[in-house]
Amino acid sequence: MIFPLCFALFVVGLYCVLTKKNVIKIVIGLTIMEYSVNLFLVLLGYKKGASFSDVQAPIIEPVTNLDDFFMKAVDPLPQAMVLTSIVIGLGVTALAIAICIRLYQRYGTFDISKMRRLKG
Amino acid sequence: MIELLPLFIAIPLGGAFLITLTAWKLKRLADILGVCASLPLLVLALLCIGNRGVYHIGAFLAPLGINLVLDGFSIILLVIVNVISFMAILYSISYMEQYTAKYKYYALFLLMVGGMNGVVLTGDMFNLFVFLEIASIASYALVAFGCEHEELEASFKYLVLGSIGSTFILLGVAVLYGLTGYLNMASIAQAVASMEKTWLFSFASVLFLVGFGIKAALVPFHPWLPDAHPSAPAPISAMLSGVLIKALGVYAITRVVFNVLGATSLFGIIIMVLGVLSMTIGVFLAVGQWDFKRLLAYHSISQMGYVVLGLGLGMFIIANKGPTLVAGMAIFGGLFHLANHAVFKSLLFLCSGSVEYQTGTRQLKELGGLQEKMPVTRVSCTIASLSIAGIPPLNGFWSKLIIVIATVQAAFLYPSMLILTAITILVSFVTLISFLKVLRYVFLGELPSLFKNIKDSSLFMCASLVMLSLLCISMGLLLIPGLRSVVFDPAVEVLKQGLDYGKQILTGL
Amino acid sequence: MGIELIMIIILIFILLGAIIAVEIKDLLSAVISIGVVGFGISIAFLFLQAPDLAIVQIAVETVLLVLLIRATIRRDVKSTHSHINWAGLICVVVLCLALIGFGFFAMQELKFGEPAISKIQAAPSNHYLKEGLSETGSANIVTSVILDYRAYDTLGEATVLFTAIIGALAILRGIARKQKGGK
Amino acid sequence: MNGMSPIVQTVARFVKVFILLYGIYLTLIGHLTPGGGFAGGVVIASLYIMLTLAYGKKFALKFFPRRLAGSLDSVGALIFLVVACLGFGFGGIFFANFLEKSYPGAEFSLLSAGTIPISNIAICIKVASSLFLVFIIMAVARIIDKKDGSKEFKQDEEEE
Repeated sequence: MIFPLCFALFVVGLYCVLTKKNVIKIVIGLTIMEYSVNLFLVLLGYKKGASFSDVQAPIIEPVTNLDDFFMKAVDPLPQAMVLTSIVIGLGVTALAIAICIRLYQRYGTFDISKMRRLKG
Repeated sequence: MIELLPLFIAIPLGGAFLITLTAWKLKRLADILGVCASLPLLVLALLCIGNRGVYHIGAFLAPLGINLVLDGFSIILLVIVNVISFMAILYSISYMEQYTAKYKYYALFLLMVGGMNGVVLTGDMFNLFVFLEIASIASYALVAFGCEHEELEASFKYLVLGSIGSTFILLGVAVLYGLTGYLNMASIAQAVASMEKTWLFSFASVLFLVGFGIKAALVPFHPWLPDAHPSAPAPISAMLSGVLIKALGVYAITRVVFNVLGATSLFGIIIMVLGVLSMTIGVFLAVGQWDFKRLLAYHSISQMGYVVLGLGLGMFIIANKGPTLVAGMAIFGGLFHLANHAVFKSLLFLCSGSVEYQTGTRQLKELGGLQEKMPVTRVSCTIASLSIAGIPPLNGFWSKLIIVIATVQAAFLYPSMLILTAITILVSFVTLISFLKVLRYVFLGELPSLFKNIKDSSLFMCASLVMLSLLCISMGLLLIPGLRSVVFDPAVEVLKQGLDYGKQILTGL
Repeated sequence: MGIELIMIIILIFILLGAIIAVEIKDLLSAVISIGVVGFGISIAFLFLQAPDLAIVQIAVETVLLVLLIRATIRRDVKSTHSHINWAGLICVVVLCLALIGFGFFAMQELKFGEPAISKIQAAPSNHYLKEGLSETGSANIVTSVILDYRAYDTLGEATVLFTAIIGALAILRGIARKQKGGK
Repeated sequence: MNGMSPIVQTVARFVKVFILLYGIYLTLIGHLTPGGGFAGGVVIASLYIMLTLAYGKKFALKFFPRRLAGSLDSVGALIFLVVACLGFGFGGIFFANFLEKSYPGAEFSLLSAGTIPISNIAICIKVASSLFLVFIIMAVARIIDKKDGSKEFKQDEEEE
């Protein structure tokens, strides 16, 4: 039930990007899509134990003994991927905001329907 | 040779970091660093033709760490990327004088080249996404380098569509990881071979097709290309349509579909339909254009349709266990056209850049009679236009001929293929018409008054134009010895192997 | 039972925040509800045993909010109700519904609690968990994956941030063209 | 951009040391507890952004000028690349973790993970300076509404 909900968040972002006329709203839609893919990745890696104490973050303290750490720990690989993809999302959004500021300076408005200089 | 593979990524990234660190004080240092970063890349790419190997980064074997894979197919892309980027850097030494902050341009250019080398070499799905993101972000910024009205709007549209594509690709990688537990392409290929195809698997392949389709500007996702390419500076639009949509789009689709997801006949049909659609719609949109660069941009969509048609045909035949000779012919035609298109399309964009640099305008109606004033540009533009239209001695003709022969041979098995041959010939005829129009309006006719005093473009621009046109001619007459046997046949072998590419990688090539 | 219920509540909370961010007229409140979505996701990361990600997500979220507010604060123009082209809207809605249907149907197969690595023993993550400490010496397996097993990814990622910053600087510079003045 | 009320400034001055320490702590302890180069870098970047908001642009630029941020950005990335290429030199492979890793008794000590702490520090420098650079560029760029309605885009000290 959880993965489809996360995918619904993705489609909300896609809908926002495709239909909204305001430039900042499009950037917001892109951020929502980035967030939903990150959440989807971390959801993939979760290992459900019987109770809360049965699941552990993939960090070894001096106290944990190794063999049951292997049984209880969550999958570290999606977390590494998400760490990279969060910063990629930040980079793309920073560039998009830079372009929006420059567009506002050139066109005087955030509304994409008024920016029809391009023909064809 | 295999130990030098990481240099393909270390040199451009190191060059870009150094340029931003040191080159803002003295202007010439940026040019020097730019050229001396891309020259060794060219030499390295030519050196590694003909051999293959796997390089495990960080000394971790295949499924644990990331490995760089050098096989026939990635060699072709490596050579194309580095040849065209060296020519574009040479061209932009004098072309970019009209922009400020030139060192930022060089840093972004080298990062784009590093990103493309990373995409072509990597053997790991998530790494493919990361380097694809580097090349795309660098090209978003480069399209908007001039900060004019059209450039900013085109770059915003390109950024929005590009990051929708990237998010689809990341979701596809996530779903594949959910299914197989691996990120390494070779291990995924093996896991997919033994796994029954559930709905989730086809969902992942749809995600990949949409994501890479947006990057390759195939027809349903092409709106960003006709806006982004004309408004970018000339060397950047040469790189964009010459190399970027190939390395990020077509290479990624073929690598993922052939070697990771397994080629099924449904894939072949979908890709062939996309190719045919791109061919026809691209060329008919191009006929009505009067802006030189926008016309070239629409033509790249239609020429990409050729490449995708060839590869889709090969995939369809392999999936249906058809005669492998015909499949090999179709794939060879597609790859050869990919290489040819990279050369003559970037040459055309560089010619349009030098025309715009001298006259200041891109509208075909306002140009005319430039033949005496700009001899070098005229000669190279005629060579490139004739070869894109497919005139016999030049390279465009041979690759289109091979694709047509492949469709005819395939028509013996599946009679519906004859429509493909008819469409291919019709589209190449319409391309010929529109390029004769370009030659007529730009170079023949009377010289408008205000272009009296223009002279031909400077040394560096002419040097790269001449080199690219020589390459165009030599590839056409197959003068380069062993072009087919050394370069293209291993690539065709790699693609024909399909899924057992994974076994080869894991057992050490 | 516990974790699944909590996750569903958080997801519904995030979904509501996203829908508000999309539909609301005023730009500034749209940006604020994006903050809601981001912080909701970082809480979800905490529940999914990913403390690394929760810290980075909160910090990146604040920086992102500051940038977004910086871009909208002085130009707080309400998104004017321009004409909606119904044709485009309908085909987008149909496309989204098709995507949702296909995705929901396809995603039934992924069970929430059983990751792929518990089914496949040869998956790399099992190796990371077993020998991570001894091979890389770092107790935090996520950091060992990022900086040692897959350090090449992190080089790519650092370059992505570098490219984005240089690109933003190139776009936001004062005078873009010299004497030619372009077209 | 001339800073906020004195209350905010005093609170900022008091809190500034703790945030900087927390950022450095997160970076250095990255391989033992959750944290690492990214988290530490972003925390330090948000410290500078807070100072710029509290004290106004001129003070923050004097404290961390734009030129220094730009070069620190590339220096951090270069250190990371050099660490990778050193692996090429020593260990023979591109990203080899060549430094001595778990020598006996160093299970959970600070320097127990070879090149990981160095790369963590490099990433922290890079992330902190680049995020601060982006914020300064966007904050500095004032858009002056000219008479004829078109907006002129003015960067302060142009490095042209």
